[in-house]
Amino acid sequence: MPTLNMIQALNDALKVEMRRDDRVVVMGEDVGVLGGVFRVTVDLQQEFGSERVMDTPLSEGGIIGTAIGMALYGLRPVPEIQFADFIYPAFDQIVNEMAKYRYRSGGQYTCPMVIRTPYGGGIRGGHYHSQSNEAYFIHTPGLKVVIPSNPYDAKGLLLSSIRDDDPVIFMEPKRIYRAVKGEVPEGDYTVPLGAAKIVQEGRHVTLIAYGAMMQETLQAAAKAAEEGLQCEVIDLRTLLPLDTDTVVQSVKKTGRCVVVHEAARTGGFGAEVSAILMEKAFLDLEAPVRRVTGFDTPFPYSLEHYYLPDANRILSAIRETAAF
Amino acid sequence: MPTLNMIQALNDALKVEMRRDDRVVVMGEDVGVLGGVFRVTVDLQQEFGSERVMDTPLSEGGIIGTAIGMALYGLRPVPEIQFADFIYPAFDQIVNEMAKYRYRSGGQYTCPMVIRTPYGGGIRGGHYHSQSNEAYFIHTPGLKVVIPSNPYDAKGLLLSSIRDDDPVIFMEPKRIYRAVKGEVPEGDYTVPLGAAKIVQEGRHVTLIAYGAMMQETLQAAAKAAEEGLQCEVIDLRTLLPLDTDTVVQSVKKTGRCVVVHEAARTGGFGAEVSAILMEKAFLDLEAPVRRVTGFDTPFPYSLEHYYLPDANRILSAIRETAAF
Amino acid sequence: MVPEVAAEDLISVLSENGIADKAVDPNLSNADLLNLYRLMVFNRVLDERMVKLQRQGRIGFYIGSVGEEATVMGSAFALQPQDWIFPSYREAGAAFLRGFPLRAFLCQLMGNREDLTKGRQMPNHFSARPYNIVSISSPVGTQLPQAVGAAMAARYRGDDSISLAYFGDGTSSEGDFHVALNFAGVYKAPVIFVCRNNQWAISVPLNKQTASATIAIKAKAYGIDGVRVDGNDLPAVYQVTAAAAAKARSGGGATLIEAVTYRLSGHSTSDDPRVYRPEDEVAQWKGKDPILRFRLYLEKKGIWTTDEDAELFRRVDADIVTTLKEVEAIPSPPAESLFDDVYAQVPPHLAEQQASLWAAQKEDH
Amino acid sequence: MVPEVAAEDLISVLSENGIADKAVDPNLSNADLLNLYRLMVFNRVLDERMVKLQRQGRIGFYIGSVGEEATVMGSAFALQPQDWIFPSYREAGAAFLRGFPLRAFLCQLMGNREDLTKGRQMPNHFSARPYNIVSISSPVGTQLPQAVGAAMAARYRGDDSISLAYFGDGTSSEGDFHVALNFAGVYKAPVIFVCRNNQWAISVPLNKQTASATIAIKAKAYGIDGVRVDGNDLPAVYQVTAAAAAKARSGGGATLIEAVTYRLSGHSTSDDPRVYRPEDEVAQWKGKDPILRFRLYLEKKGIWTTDEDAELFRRVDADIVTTLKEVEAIPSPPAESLFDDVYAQVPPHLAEQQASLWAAQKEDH
Ligand SMILES: Cc1ncc(C[n+]2csc(CCOP(=O)(O)OP(=O)(O)O)c2C)c(N)n1
Ligand SMILES: Cc1ncc(C[n+]2csc(CCOP(=O)(O)OP(=O)(O)O)c2C)c(N)n1
Ligand SMILES: [Mg+2]
Ligand SMILES: [Mg+2]
Repeated sequence: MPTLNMIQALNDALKVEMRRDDRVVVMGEDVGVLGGVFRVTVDLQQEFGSERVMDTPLSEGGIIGTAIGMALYGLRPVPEIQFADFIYPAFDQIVNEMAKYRYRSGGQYTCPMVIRTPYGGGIRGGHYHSQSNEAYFIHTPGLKVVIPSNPYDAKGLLLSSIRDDDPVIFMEPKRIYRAVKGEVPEGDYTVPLGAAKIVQEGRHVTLIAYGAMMQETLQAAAKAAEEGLQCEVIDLRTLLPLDTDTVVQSVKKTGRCVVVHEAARTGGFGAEVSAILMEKAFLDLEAPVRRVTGFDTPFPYSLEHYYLPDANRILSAIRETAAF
Repeated sequence: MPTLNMIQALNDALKVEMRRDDRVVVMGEDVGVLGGVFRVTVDLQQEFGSERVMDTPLSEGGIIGTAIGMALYGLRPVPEIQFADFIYPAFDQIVNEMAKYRYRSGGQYTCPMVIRTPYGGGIRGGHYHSQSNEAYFIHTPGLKVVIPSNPYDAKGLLLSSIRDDDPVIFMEPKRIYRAVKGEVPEGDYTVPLGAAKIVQEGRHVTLIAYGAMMQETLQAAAKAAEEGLQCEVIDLRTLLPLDTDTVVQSVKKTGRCVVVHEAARTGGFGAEVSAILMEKAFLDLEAPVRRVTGFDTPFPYSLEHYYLPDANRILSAIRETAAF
Repeated sequence: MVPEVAAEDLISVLSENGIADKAVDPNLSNADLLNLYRLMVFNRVLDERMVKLQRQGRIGFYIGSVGEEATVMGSAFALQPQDWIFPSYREAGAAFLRGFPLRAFLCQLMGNREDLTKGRQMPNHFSARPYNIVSISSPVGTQLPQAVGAAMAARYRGDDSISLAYFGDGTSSEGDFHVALNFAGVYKAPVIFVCRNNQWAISVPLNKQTASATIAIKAKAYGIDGVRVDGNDLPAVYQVTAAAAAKARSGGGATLIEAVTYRLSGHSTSDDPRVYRPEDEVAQWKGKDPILRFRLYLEKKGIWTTDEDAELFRRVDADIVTTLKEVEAIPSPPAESLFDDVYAQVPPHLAEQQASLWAAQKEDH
Repeated sequence: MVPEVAAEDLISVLSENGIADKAVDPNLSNADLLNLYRLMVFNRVLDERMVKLQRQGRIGFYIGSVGEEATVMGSAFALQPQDWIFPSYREAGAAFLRGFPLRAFLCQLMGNREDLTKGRQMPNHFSARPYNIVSISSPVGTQLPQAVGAAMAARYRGDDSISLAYFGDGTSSEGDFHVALNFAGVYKAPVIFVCRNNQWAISVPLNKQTASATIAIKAKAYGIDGVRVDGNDLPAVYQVTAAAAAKARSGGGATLIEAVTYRLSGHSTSDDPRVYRPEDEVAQWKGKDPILRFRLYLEKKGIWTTDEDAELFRRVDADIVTTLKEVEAIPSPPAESLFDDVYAQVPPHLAEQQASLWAAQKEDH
């Protein structure tokens, strides 16, 4: 099995699916001739031509608006938004249109499409090349939200997302685009949407994370193990719909939970996880669910290492939770 | 003291502040000659002229984008977005620009402005005239989010918001625009931002709500009282920054809490309240914090009475919480 | 081909009293002409009846197209059934022209159990897949880039199908208008944009909406053709749309059509236009009523009489009233349907919410 | 007044070898000409030095304006100091022209403790209130409606101040471009939009960006003046901007200026343009280098020599290197500053987060 990084795995997924299904088209700023500013779509235009791999004008609203039209008509567009920070000019098309087409038309029209977008910090990108805005999409009924943390899942989840009959926001942790490598099967396979993965079993504290934060979380778990604290680590993979069962079962077992994300704390996805555990595991909780998150500031530049949760901050939370 | 409805109180606030401060300008679709589709800005153009009360082209991005420029320059714009459902074309200007100007410029430039917008259901408006999208703004550092529930607060909070040096999203519960009336002092007074109000004291269950849901919540509290359950009812008034102290103190006293909002459940503001109580009142909680919210569907039309939390659903939650 | 536009040019066929300029009359068949006339009358009577219905509290809201019927019918008639229509909210006429049943329309107004859209949206926001009429949404302009995408998809699929999107003059101010026309230009998409320039966006007149000389001239910013037509002149609207459709079908790309017309009634049942616009302006435009003009044209052709006309109005209204009675008996959608169609399958968290609603209802009853 | 544009017209003063068309030369004083030349050279040398610095890993990122200096300097020079500039990200030159110190610029690149913006944004996203240069953000086009609003505010205040906003050719595709120009037209705002049409938006060439004949022609969609100028010709850019500024100041409204130029280097230090554009295109534009052309003009005027030129390049580079050494010693902003300026006052939840960061740091050390 070849060893690929995330970019290669994603590129591979696009090739596999475009060969299999001629309804799949790719579009976005710089995705064609250049192959994307992160090279995720490299070589696609050569293989599939410029009618299936489209360099678009500089307009996120136009990209998503036209992709919706294509999806309505029966294609399976996979538009790229160059950075998640730049998705907002398309926000209306995403939350009012794409997310609601099936519902509002009584199921007559559907929008099967996947918006791929790199998100997150750690690359010294400042406010506008670092945002983690998944919470906006999680609060939007009709959307699915998927965030892989490694090349294997990246390919398998992207294939599932493209084949899904509902619109998916597929967020790629750019910080580990190249840093994380792993074995990735050639050809076709899928990782199901809506299923979290227990990455590591443990009995003292449940750690819940996704995307680039899996790296920090696993590091923290390793450090905690040195202190005798065995953490159960869950990679959510799909945030919406959430695999509530896996999360709740684990916390019922451990009685303790730390949830980690880069996004700002207030109204972030950690709040939802905490609220769900409140509702579904109250009597099993031996300590309050803790959130380790970005701060409630815009994403900074020089101080991003303070802003971003790291293994130390997660470890502190594990200790406090365990000691509660 | 005159008895006014919410519309009259808001209109009065705008007049008071425009007379006091010539930096205040009002702008939006149909706000001038017509006085707004809900008549909140009625008579303003006659008194203050069309350079201060501007009918704008049909573009939310243009309204907020130009208002930001005015705020940067030193004015205090109060743009109206006709329905909160239509705010998304301005989403980029709101979350990437307005919210971050102070931070990103190191405090050199600021954006003191108030976006007024009617929100919420109960008027048979369907998907696009009923949304409660406060959670998007609450997850956006740099914004303040204010939602009044009665004419007195509406006027006092709007005056505070316009005088505040930070950008405010001021959401008006259109369902009770005319239905709720109350005594409103003439002239100038303010209700402070960041301060919740205990509307009713009680010792069994804390009820937390805001905006139009205060009506349903108070009804539920009255019914609960008939059953011997004394609810403490908190009107948040400002959602961001949240008056955490008042909320936590109350729940520490009652040990039980129900939080109510119209917005969809997943990732809604109720999750944040629940997570905060998890963190700050864990040992005092005698029952899990319950959320009574809109469902995770787009806002419906014919079935909106099922979608919207009502006194009965709140009452059920109170009973379950009390009986836990 | 679509003629080029100067800012002032206004293409027309019929004079205000219904005399056709023979040189440019598209010479539709008598059957087509009568059919189109009946459709316009039907639409007009329906709109007037529905406004009354709303005043009686029998429906919650209504938004019609009084005065703009020629723009809608003339343009929709120039399409083929396989062409996709992306309406704004005043183009029920285009759906009726394609056979969308009155009953289905009324069920949508009621939001009842038979409504194709399952009572999910407010009145007039219908959706009719069998007729290639895409779902309507309230946020203005969102349909424009979508229409471009559908047109591109049809071309990619090799289908002989083009898209047509409707929008209002006010909507030309939205960013979506810009990005749609720009994409259409770059990709030479087989799409037609029909602006119903009815002079007003609720209370805002065109000269406060844009300082451009016309709407049609905005096409120049996108390298596509723009054309300005008398929107109250059905043959003229038909003609320019047919030309735009032929061009789109043969790979010639997009066209922006500005149909100059007037919204004779209030913006919707929520609106009282007397607050913001002068009565004499309205009176002037009443003189240009597209239905009146078309009737005079038919009469001059000798294919229509005043007696037939009176009878038509009477019958149409009677039909509407009858169908109305039928649909008013149909119950609301079932509560459980609230959770359908959010996704292809109901996910666990929604199933749970559905169950909780059941439980609550049982408690209530 | 600002001349009307046909799609093809390109206003120019200097030929490619620096010969001025006497009839239209704005005849700037020798002192101004030399000052502008020095600024352009400074900007060029700075850009080249900073790219090297990035390659050495001493700064994280850089985005410069090589090839576009005449567009930036010529336009900024036509303004008054009280006029507000809304930059995109390639107009550091406009700031230098107004006196923004090199040291402040470098501190921003480093994101250090002395940076006026407190190390909050990535390199080149500076902000300089003392010079009426508004904070830069990455999302393209957002500055355009803001510039319109500031211009309207200045007029409302009765100030003799206008706004100028810069943007790229690619940015003309965003909705914000459309809404900004439309508002400017409707309100006759005293604003100037300067499009640096450098032919590329990262890897996307202009003909894939829009099908319109020119950028300038887009002005017609908004009822404002559009003008197309050789962006590598400083006197020409100055002249059209000065005319637009005079018009704006006297109540004549907005102007869209398309400055035709070329991005001679990569999009930024993250980009390798060889992947997507032909070398000979670049070579051709190198021959039109705005600095070279301006130098030939100065030489022909007899106010500049090749010796002076060599000395200038040498001195400018030495200055940069010296200042660089100074600023590289300045430490990062203090961790606690992370929580400042989110709001005017730090609210309780942020104070709490700040305290938790303290606690964590104490634990660490
Ligand atoms: C994005 C958005 N903003 C605001 C509204 C509220 N609104 C509904 S119709 C309308 C005016 C539309 O005018 P125009 O485009 O000219 O269409 P017309 O109603 O005249 O046919 C407005 C402002 C909306 N529906 N969508
Ligand atoms: C809203 C938004 N989308 C995408 C980007 C990513 N991006 C940065 S610069 C750029 C190209 C800009 O081209 P142009 O407007 O021509 O300006 P130039 O860089 O050529 O000066 C893109 C796509 C962005 N910064 N903002
Ligand atoms: Mg209109
Ligand atoms: Mg460019």
